[in-house]
Amino acid sequence: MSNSSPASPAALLEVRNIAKQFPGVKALNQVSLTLNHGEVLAVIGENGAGKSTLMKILAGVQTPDSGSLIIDGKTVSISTVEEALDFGIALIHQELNLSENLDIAANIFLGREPNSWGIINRSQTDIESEKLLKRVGLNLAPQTLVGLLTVGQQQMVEIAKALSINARILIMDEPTSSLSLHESEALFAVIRELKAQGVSIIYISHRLGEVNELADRVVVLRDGENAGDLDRASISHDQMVQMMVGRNVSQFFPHRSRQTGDVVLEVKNIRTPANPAHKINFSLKKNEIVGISGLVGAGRTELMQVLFGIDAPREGTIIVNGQEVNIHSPKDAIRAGLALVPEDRKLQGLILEMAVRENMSLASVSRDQKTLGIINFAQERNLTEEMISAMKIKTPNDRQIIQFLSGGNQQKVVLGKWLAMSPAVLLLDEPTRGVDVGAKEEIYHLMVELASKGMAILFVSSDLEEILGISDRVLVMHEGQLTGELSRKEMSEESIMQLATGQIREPVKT
Amino acid sequence: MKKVLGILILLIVVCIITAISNENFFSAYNMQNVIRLTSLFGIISIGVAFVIISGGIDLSIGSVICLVGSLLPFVLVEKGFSITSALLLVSTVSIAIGLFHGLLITKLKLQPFVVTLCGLLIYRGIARGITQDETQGFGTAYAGLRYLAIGKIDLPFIEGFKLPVPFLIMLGLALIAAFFLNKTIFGRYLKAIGNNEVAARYSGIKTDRVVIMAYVICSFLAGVGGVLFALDINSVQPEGIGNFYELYAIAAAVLGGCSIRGGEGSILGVIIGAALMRVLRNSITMLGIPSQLEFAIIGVVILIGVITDELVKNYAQKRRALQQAKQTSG
Amino acid sequence: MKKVLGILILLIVVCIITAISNENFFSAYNMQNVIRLTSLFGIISIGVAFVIISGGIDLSIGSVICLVGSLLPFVLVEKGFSITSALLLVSTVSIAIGLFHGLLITKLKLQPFVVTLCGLLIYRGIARGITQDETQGFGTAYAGLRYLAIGKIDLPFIEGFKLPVPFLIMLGLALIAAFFLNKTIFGRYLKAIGNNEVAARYSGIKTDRVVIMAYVICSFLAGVGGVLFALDINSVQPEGIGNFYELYAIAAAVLGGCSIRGGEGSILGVIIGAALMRVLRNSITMLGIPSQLEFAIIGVVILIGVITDELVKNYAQKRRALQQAKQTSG
Amino acid sequence: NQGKEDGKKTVSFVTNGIASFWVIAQKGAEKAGEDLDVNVEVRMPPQGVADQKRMVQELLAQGIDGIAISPIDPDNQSELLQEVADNSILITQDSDAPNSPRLCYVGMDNYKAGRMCGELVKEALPEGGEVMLFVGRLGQANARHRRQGVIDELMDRSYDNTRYDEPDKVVKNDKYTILDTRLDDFDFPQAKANAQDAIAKYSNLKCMVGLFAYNPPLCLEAIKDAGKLNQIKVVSFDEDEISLQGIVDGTVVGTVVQNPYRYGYESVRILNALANGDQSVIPESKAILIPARTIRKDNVKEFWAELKSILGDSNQTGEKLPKTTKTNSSTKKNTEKKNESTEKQKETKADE
Ligand SMILES: Nc1ncnc2c1ncn2[C@@H]1O[C@H](COP(=O)(O)OP(=O)(O)OP(=O)(O)O)[C@@H](O)[C@H]1O
Ligand SMILES: Nc1ncnc2c1ncn2[C@@H]1O[C@H](COP(=O)(O)OP(=O)(O)OP(=O)(O)O)[C@@H](O)[C@H]1O
Ligand SMILES: O[C@@H]1[C@@H](O)[C@H](O)OC[C@H]1O
Ligand SMILES: [Mg+2]
Ligand SMILES: [Mg+2]
Repeated sequence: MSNSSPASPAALLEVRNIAKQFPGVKALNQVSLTLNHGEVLAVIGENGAGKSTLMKILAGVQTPDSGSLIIDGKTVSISTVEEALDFGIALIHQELNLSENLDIAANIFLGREPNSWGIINRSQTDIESEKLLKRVGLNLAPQTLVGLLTVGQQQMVEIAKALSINARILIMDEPTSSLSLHESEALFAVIRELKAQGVSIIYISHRLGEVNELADRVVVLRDGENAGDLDRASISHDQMVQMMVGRNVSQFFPHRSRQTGDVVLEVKNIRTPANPAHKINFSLKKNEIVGISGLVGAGRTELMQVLFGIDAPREGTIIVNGQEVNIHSPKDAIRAGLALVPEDRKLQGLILEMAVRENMSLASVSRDQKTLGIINFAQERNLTEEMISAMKIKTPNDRQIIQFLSGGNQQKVVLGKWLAMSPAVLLLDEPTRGVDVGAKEEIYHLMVELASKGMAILFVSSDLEEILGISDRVLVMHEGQLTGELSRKEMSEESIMQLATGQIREPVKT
Repeated sequence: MKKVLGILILLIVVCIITAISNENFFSAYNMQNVIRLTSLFGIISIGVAFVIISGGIDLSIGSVICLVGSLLPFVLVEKGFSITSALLLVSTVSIAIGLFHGLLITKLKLQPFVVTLCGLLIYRGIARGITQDETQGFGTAYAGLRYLAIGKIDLPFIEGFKLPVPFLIMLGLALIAAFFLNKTIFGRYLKAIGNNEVAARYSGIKTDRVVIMAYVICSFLAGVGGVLFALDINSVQPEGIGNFYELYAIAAAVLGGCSIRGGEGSILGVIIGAALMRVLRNSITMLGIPSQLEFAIIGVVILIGVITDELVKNYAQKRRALQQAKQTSG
Repeated sequence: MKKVLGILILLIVVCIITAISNENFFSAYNMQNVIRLTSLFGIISIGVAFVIISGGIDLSIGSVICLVGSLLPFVLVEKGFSITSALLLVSTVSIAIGLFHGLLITKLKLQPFVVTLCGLLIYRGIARGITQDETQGFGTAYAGLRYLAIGKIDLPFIEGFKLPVPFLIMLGLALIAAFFLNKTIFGRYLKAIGNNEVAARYSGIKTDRVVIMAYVICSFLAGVGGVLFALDINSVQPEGIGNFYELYAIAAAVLGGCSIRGGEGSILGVIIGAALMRVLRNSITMLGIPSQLEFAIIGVVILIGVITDELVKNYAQKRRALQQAKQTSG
Repeated sequence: NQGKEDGKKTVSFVTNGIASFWVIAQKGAEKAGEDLDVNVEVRMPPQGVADQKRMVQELLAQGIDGIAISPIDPDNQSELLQEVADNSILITQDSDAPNSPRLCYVGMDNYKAGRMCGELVKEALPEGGEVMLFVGRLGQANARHRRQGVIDELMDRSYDNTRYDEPDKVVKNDKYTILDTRLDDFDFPQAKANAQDAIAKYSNLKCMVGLFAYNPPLCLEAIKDAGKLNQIKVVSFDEDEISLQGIVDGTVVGTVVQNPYRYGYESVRILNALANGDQSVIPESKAILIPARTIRKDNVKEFWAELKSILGDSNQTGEKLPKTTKTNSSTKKNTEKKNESTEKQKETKADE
């Protein structure tokens, strides 16, 4: 059972035997943890382990079914966000939660506007926002509309907002999932500064490297239950994985060199609408896994979207298997043999209200149709069952509504949808974002397997570990420009960061 | 099926209550009338269901009914068109309207609400302009054509009761619609788009085409409705006919389980929804309730319907999730 | 301001065209009439703007106008209420309606479209039931009260032209509304909720309260509109009054820059939108265009308005994005 | 129906819409029901023809013993009327359907009433001038006939109720100019706005004619508002209180009134008799004409008092009421299709 830490006198917050039942899911079962003054406590666990749910309970967004919260030795109840704020608890949610129609200052102070009789004191919010933005290293005016910011910048606004609360307990739920190394570093600096000021931080991440770097202590959750704690001294990658998954994950990055084949994809002088100043050139071969690295907003997603026909290129040609193709829509891209697993799974990848089967067949259903657009239901069922067993997708059956699956399994369905089309080129945009270690490992193995069977894989990732782990070659982008290309031998954290920060380098002939 | 159950029960309850207090309710004559009107409203509701499932809305169908319903007798009687060319003309007009809506909504990214609100104003205006507000009708001619709306067919076994022809038309259209919605790629795409248009586009679906198609179907069925309404009443007042019918059709679709958020809906449910609306109005007369209160009662019943539906849905979801949890953990 | 510019230009263009073809357009008398009606429609459009900004919709306001507009003369004349208690009663009724909508939408999570559609049916039904469909009026009495709707105030410098009292009422309400929307926490919350309700909730905003408040404001202003319409025309037919006014109000709000998606809108824009709708109807008479075509023309103008708006917005967005790109890279 | 069991007949009175006009008719119908011990169901279709058809069919489904209807579009509603005749007893009221199998018509001739209205305009503007017409809908047969009557009278045309002047054309002769007919779809604020717009547009406007009951009061409001009470005359239709007050005050020239109370009363009386097998109630002409009357300043007080007594307490006035009009003479006049306005005027006065 749970090994709740003994109540220490230094404890700022104690969570005791919290349980939370969602319709159908026991999200939290008797979970306990302790948070001391001025410490960084990492909470880790696989997708669906209950991390976010626990944090939402602390922040007053959700109420627990049972259990107690103790702050400064006193049992308290937190049932609204306001009450949580009163106790000095602030949460940066896993998903972005900003009003895009309001400016940065309005978002930072949303819900806590300095006011007299309900009239907002605008100048005060502007002045304070400016200070906060400087602190997180965001060089923008407080009057800028949030809708105009990149995802990374928006995430930094969220962090500024959390800072503005002057919280005693600051909870960050996967804050770096949309940040690149550069921004992440800025965030880490802020965290250390806060810690020095005595603020306690709960930090959630699937990037175990970060955890290793930051955490004073680690609490591990598995299937909604405590799976153990680690103190500073015993934190190690393997130990964390072992506790999270309940087994050893061997050969985490399964890179194997493969014989590469002919050129499948050639991109010539492409200019994307978001970054029309730069022309992009590169090529991709059969059996090859190529990573694209870069800082947030470097234009990687934009490039993928142009390749896949979501956005129209300003100019340039795309050549697949030696033939120039005209790509004006995803349909054209698919016809040319391309497939894209998009960056935002929920928004772009899945029809959340539909079943696994229907999601799985969404791309192939028109190819497999009987006459006159009638769906071939037998074929659809077969396909789905094949994919479920081949990719070890955890689902009760293929009629399950996909939103009830865990993130990793959802991602596998999106992958399966495209594998059903047997594409020549597989484009993956942040394929493991928000995916837990276990599922990550399976996705890596799958990528390697597909590559060895002849597929060409181009994948964007902000996780340097995985870029280094499985790519045969890496392309690096900076502000819409392809700044360089590194072979397996040349790639290292330093060499990638150099290019990612804009130091151009001659492409290496392979 | 489960979703349809609630509304079906409501329909049956209303029928029984009415029948108890007035035996004439189940008379062949009254049933024929109720069925005929249910069929007409059912047809336009099916159309609007397609648009609602796609995640849109169509406020213009009452005006499309008006335009088509006025044009048909106008070109037949006043302009001497042949029946074929008249029908061809009104079909073209209604399809063109749907196309127009679809293009504005997909290509120019205008809001469906706004586009079809303008449509609501425009098409009736055009009809009134063309006809100079004169009531249009077929007089005593065109009996053959009018059979489509007022004809009745003897049933072999049931004494006295004859099946109104519009019911057969509605049945045919409903079967086709249900087939399209559930068995074809188009239907699958439509639901996918209604739930998440972006994800549908990222899956290679030409979402614009599908959405346009939904609006075309909707306007076309409104046109069919317009033709049948005109043939049925034989007297089309351009400034009056079809007013608020869009709202009745939407209400029928919503009662029948279509979510205004898109992605969900069943044709059977929509038909039952339309039937409920018609039976209610009939019942109010049959029960001797003053006609002033008619709409108040209909409104209250719809509201009760959606509230119970919401409550039941919540409950069902909780139960389903519980079962699922057992399955996954087991 | 920029958003309002397009519609303002359109308004001016329509005015100029009409004035050129008919000099009487700018006569004091005609302007007074146009201003009075703009004020009445402006008031109800402000209300609906609040709901639209919150991300909702209110289809019931025409029926609220009907209910309040029928009740006021009914209780005054038939039931002998005092003016104070009559006004108190109708205010309570309209506020209660808004509360009812808000509660169903926030607590039961029903769709605003559906809830207010039912409201549309119900309130008119109630009005008709209470009045037994008899036309209600104040006869020749209540001149003081009626001054609110038909009174005019001399302006010191402008010869001949008198300012209609409803304009002052509208102006007062618009200033308050604009103040609330732009300077207060409530307005800020309303916009935040309209854009992203979850984010607002996670920021500790009691979103339900704000949304309920929006519906209360909307119904209350519809009630104010109902009172003024009744006082203005002095003859309220429950079956007819206010039909489709919800659509005119929504159209005015949309023309004035409110996005049906929520989160956006300006009170000034809404007033200009309402003015455009009224001027258009006035112009149609002034230009001698037949009544029949009235709505067609209004529909076409709204459509052109939103299409140009969309095109201009797209263009502006592209430019802005480009500039932004330059800024960040620079 | 409960009525059936105790041998009581049930008859229905179906209108063409909802208006205070019809509320008066309803009172008459209900009074007759009381007097004659027959159940009366009054039905007012709010939404035109389709609604009317539905209501009639529902009545038939209930096994109604007789229906008195104001057909909205008689030419095209022949089937519905046939259906009623086949399954029940059919009479028409307010608006006739001469080619239908109706047994009898209770009401007046709207075209003729229109011409009477036109005469009032002539009285108001002996020198001629610009005239505007206002009405709710032109789709309704009675509105069209009324309008045409006014126009034909002013244009001194022959008596022909099949004529139709397109509404978007100015009709004029050397004396009178009928500028326009504005429609409001029963939207009262718009009806008032229409009147105001007309005043604003035509500075030489001399006379406004309101053809539906609510139009004249709203015209009057607009004129008062514009301060043009002396310049623009109002000619009215029907007996709205404000119109009557206007006649008393001299702001309204006069009004052409029908007698909706009697439409109601007579309809029920005839239906009841027919349902009980008494055919004698039907005159040879198959029409019980309750002719329109012209109300001017000289007879308005008397008329108003009469109206009030009807509406106020129908029990007492029930006896007084049937100032039975001998309809035969006027029917003949009617069939002669002659335009003898002065004669008709005398005739209506004789009715009083
Ligand atoms: N609002 C909700 N309704 C129903 N189920 C929910 C809800 N929120 C979370 N769950 C379920 O509760 C479980 C725990 O989810 P939670 O989001 O806390 O996991 P997590 O550890 O944060 O995972 P991740 O690493 O993917 O963010 C999951 O099975 C999830 O599907
Ligand atoms: N549709 C678009 N319209 C305008 N600008 C865009 C669009 N999409 C992206 N951009 C901008 O283009 C730049 C590149 O963004 P992109 O999302 O491609 O970067 P990325 O490298 O994938 O980073 P991330 O980690 O945020 O996904 C950013 O400045 C972004 O704001
Ligand atoms: O037919 C009626 C007509 O006679 C009266 O003048 O106004 C109302 C109409 O419904
Ligand atoms: Mg989480
Ligand atoms: Mg990206």
